[in-house]
Amino acid sequence: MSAVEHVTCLGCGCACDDITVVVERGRLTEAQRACVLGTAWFGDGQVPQEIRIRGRAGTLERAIAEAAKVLTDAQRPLVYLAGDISCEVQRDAVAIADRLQGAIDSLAGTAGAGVLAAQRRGRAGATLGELRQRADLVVFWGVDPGARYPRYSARYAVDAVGLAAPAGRSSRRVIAVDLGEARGPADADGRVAIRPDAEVDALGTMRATVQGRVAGTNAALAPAIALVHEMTQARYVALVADAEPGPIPLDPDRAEALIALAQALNGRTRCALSTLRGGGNRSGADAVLTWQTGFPFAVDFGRGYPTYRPHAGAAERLAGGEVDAALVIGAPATLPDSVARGLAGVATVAIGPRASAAGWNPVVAVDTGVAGIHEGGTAFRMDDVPLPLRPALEGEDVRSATATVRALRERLEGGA
Amino acid sequence: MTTPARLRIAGGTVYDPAHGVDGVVRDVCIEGGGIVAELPAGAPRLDVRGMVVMPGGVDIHAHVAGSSVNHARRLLPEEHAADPAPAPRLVDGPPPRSGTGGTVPSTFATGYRYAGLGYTTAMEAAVAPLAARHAHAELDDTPLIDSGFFVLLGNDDYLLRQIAAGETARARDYAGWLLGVTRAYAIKIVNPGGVAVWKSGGAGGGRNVSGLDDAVGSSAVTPRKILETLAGAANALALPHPVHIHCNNLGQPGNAATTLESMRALAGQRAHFTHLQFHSYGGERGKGWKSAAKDVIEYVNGHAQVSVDVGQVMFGSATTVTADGPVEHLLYASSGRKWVNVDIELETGCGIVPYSYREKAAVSALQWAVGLELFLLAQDPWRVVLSTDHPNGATFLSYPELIRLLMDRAYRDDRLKAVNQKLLAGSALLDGLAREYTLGEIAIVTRAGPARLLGLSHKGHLGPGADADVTVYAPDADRAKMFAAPRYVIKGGAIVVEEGQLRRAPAGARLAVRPDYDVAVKKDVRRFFDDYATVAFENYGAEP
Amino acid sequence: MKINGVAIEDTFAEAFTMRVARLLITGQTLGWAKEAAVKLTGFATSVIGCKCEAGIERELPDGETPDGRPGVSVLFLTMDKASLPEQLIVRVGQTVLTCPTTACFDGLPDAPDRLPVGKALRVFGDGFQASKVIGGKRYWRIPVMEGEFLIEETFGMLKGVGGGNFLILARDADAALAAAEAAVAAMTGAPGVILPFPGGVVRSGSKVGSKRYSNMIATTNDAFDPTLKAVTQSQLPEVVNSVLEIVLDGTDGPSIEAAMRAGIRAACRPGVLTITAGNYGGKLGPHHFYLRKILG
Amino acid sequence: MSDAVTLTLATQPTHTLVADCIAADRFAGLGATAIAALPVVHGGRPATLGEFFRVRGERASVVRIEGDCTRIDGIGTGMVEGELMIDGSVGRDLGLAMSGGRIDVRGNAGANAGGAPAGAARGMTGGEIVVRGSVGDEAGARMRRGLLVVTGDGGRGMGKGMIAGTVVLFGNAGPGTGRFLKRGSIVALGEVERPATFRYACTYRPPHVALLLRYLGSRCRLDVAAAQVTGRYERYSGDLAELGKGELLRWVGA
Repeated sequence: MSAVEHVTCLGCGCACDDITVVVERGRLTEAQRACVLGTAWFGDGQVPQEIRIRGRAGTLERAIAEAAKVLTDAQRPLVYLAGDISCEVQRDAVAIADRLQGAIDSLAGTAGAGVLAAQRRGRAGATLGELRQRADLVVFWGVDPGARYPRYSARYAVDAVGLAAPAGRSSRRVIAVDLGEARGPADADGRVAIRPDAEVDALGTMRATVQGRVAGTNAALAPAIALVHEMTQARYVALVADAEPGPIPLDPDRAEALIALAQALNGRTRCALSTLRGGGNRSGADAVLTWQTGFPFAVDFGRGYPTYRPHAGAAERLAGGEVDAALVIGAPATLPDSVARGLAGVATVAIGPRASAAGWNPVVAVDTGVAGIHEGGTAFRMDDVPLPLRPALEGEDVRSATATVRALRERLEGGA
Repeated sequence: MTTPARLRIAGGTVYDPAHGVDGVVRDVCIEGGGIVAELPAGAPRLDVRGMVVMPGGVDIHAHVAGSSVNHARRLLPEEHAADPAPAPRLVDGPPPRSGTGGTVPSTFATGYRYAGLGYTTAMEAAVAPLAARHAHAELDDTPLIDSGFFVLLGNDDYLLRQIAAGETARARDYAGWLLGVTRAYAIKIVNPGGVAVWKSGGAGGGRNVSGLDDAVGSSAVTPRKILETLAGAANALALPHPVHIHCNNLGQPGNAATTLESMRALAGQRAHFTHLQFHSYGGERGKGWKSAAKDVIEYVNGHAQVSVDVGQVMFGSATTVTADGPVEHLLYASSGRKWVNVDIELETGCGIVPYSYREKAAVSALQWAVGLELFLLAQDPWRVVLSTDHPNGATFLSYPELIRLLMDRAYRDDRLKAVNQKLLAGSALLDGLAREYTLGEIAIVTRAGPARLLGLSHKGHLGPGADADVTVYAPDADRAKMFAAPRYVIKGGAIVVEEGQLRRAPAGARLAVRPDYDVAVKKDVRRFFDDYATVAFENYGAEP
Repeated sequence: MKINGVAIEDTFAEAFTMRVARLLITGQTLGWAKEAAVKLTGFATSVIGCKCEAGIERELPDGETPDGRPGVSVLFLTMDKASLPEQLIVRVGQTVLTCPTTACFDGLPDAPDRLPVGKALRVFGDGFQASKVIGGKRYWRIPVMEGEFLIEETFGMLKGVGGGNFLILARDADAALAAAEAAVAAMTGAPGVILPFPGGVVRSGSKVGSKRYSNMIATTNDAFDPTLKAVTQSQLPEVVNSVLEIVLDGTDGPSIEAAMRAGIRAACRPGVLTITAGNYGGKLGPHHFYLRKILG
Repeated sequence: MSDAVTLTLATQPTHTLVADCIAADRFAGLGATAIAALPVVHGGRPATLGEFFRVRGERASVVRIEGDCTRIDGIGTGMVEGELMIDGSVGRDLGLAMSGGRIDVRGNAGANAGGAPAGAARGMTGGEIVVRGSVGDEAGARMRRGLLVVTGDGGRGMGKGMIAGTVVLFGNAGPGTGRFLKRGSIVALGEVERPATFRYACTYRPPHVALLLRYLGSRCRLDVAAAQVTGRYERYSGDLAELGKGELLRWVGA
């Protein structure tokens, strides 16, 4: 039995790095301090080790050769960065898309509306630890982090002791904004109900109020106005919203309205908008694509250089028949439905954890380990803080995604 | 041609100020990536007769990699779309990569474009320790330049606590530990104390500091104490580059007084004051700006331990990106442009606002003039480095144009006529500064000087033992043209630019320090981490 | 030369180059448009005392105005370039901006010289004004208590002609007035021309300077004053007992000529003895309108 | 030199065709061969305009396009002057960031007509776009100056974040119309649902609307009712979360 401490969990965007992983006889038996999502994400560390070429078992060498052929034969290849891969793998993947003059998109595109809004307005934000240090008022805007980001409150925004919050939870006031079904945390100190269809109007009215203008005279907006008065009285407001899509489609203006409100509040007090992002190192994909291409998602190398087509991400391209081969790197299980559905109709190469179990039929599937469990590297927390990965099962005869993707890259670069 | 292991760069007119060589026709010999005194007669030759030979350029202060730079990139898709950078055609080595430009180019494009200007070393000037790992990853993807970064200190809560407690030695050891664990090159201070105040929240006056003796939380902590502590630490740790200071009150009218006070506070110690142009204004808050360049540069001229880089403003698009969060909030409020603010836990801040400097705008014209005044009134070029604080004052691509302004008085006077004169009263530039930089002086302010100030003994000169980083220019009366397109650039012995074309893009080396310090400090820092940090002590920094 | 027995003197009217602008003022009714125009062009008979000369050129049917409402066209003249915008800004601001329902458009869109009239008046909006570009022209919307005042940002300026004239020498005052009224009626609505004096007629014809008062720019034209026939060097025949003058300003010479032709013809009525014209020997003004040539 | 350049769609693209090379002023200096050689991107692959269009005429800044261009994006991108007449429907990004000239579409237009590239502060900064049909989402978004006229319905977020300029919509507006608008006018002749941050000011007869609609009737030969020209409009000021200097003018009858 052995234990690895300070392990980073990619089960959600919180990327908690205080997990102690216990390994017994090559199996992961415990992930201490991990939440439900984290426990599920670590599992027992057992991953399949298959290589399948057109449905049959094959060697890695043949798989790489076949993958290279599928991709170079394609007219319109797509590279897709799924979850559970390190930034190092993502960097090689972008190089492959550049080489193929193909399109590339990633899981980070699921929060594309927020990215686009931030590209119009910027953002008023903070790393999670700064919320912990400073926030005296935390407003959960239609989200209870307990469900999708279980340790967010405990580690970052609410419970933890901070420099300006010496008593942790009791140093802060927590407000839950309920937007219909999308409710804030149950144990909030105050609740504000806003009709979901009036959400963006409420955000606008709040911002107008911050700027000293009277906007919505609608009585339904009164609670929102009262809330913003409270926000302007705080020393440091954390405004927390979920950037990932939920069951109800979000108003496309919501992200922009949230950003603009957070920015405006900084004229009167301090405010940081914390947008919750999912796990699997999707923030890393956003960061890597940005530094290598200048664009965070939905990039197209078709012209011989990166162009940005945020309205034509992987799902739209697949649905529009604009992809004839795809390279999916990462765990197929993390794919959004819209992408997974589209992949069924094109020749794909899947490299990543449980690639052989992909719900569609890849031409080539190479199983690899999971970043952070079987191999190291870097991953980004939802707030763009980079963290090292500490694989508890490294070297346990699990194929490395890093080496596999590098081999494919070298093959493509050498062969063209 | 492929790059031979040995090469004689033959017959050029050499400018190697570190060795007192000022325009002498001689050969430069390269072997195995370094400069050597001589080569056998039969060694391969590169005939550069009639051309100007200098060491590779060294950028002492630019924002090219890391989390704030990447926030800026993400913010500017419109610039990237407008400035595509197709992959260059390379002859060997790593395969070429495409990218995008604009004021904040993608990483590969950054490396290619620096080399295309004859620069072979660049320092990223502000990295939050928390994001050091990110900065290294980006620098790994930035070919052709040897690079390192300055790590941000001076608003970090651990340090402020040590200052409050009078623990100067522990503060020094902490700095030593942090430099090592983040694999940084030097200590950077941005708006000492001001960012911490900005982050502490609340309304009213508590949004920044305005003077060297303002209290930062505790009255024992002031910008002055922060400067003294960190300047002392850098010197005590024997760092190759002294503390690198972005003063309080950046961009404010009347800030020259603060700048001079900061310099005096550190009198007798080595210290580097960066983007001095942004800190050399007279006038008064609310009553307008004027130039105070003369006063500031006069002090620099008289104090040999002070070094500066200018942070010249050039007309056109820029992106302001800095750890100085409160300044960016002001700029956002006044410009109405998009704005990024990121408070970085326990350490520092980050603010970004895209900006344009316009000839017809009075403040832009003043900033342009102040920068030129600093250059032209500086008496010791070894301590006044050429920079634009890329991409804050302008992008590094404007260096050739800046060089022309320094070397060509007629051109400069002509440009001066076209700018808004409203705030230029009292500017020495308006009185007609006759000085024209020589090629030798340009070689100092773009290479030899910054290399010396950085303590990079193997950079910025062409003597034996130096890295074989050499730039060859075809002379042109239009100095902007000459410096924009070197004929040859040799990086670590590899010919990376041939006949003006980028041909190779080897990876650059990382420049980092690992100072000695009393490791006992780690225990205390760990305790602080356990109490407050969201990243485990063990996961902090950038060590593999 | 005689028309209807009226002698046409062989002389010429001498006129000056002035700067001219044309304003189209519309309103909910023609009445309101005219009301604004009358106030705008009030006290604008002569540059000697009014700094400008102005008048209503003609009424515009609905189809001819930019906004499709009834309106009038106004010509506005000054001696120099600088005073035209000055006069327009102060007068439009006080008379058109203030008048219910009106809007104000430029009537010389092709003139390259542009006067920033709306641009200057916009600040009455105290920051609430807004501009709008329609069909390549910029308009300012100035909020007023009634609603909005719409005015074009700039107005064209051309070189025009000021001081075209003719004199009606009649047997008695009644005949002179009747002839003048007939002349004005014939000239009203002539394109490119206005008659700046009251009812289009001026009785106080003037000469340059004074014989007695050094500070006077112009004094009575004693050579044509019937009551002074005995004490000055009169130019009036014995039978003439009253003289009236018609003064014309316009956008160009041909417009003035056409209007003079119509006016003089109409003035040649019983009781009128001679039509003549005022000049300064041809040395002061570049425009010379020879009566016989016009009528010939 | 011809009076006009005519592009006839000969090969219907099988994927989205990004043809941001089509701008009237760009053709003024090009011969027919050069026009045909202009780069386009077909489903992510570089191609040329001539692979899809037959080109007649050359060196003219009056351009006619014949055929159904629903799958063609980016027509009129960055246009500075000239006239572009499209005899059918077009895809997204029509007149993207154009600064002058006229675009007249006898059909529908996709999303972001007259809009801005991602991240850019400004959409169209001048010129006129007339769509004689409906438009997709965010038409006229971040417009800085100019005129966008739509005779059919507007999509979601029409005129979103406008900085100035004018949008005239004859049909019905989608949700979020005018949100984040700083200055400028949205003239809605059909139904419109206004954001709560637009506040009612008054009902009046705006003189500039009369002028504008008359202009559209005469210059663009649009069917404008007299009751619309001289009619009454409700004025809503907004977006009050932004500068609040803009307006939404809703026609309420004669």
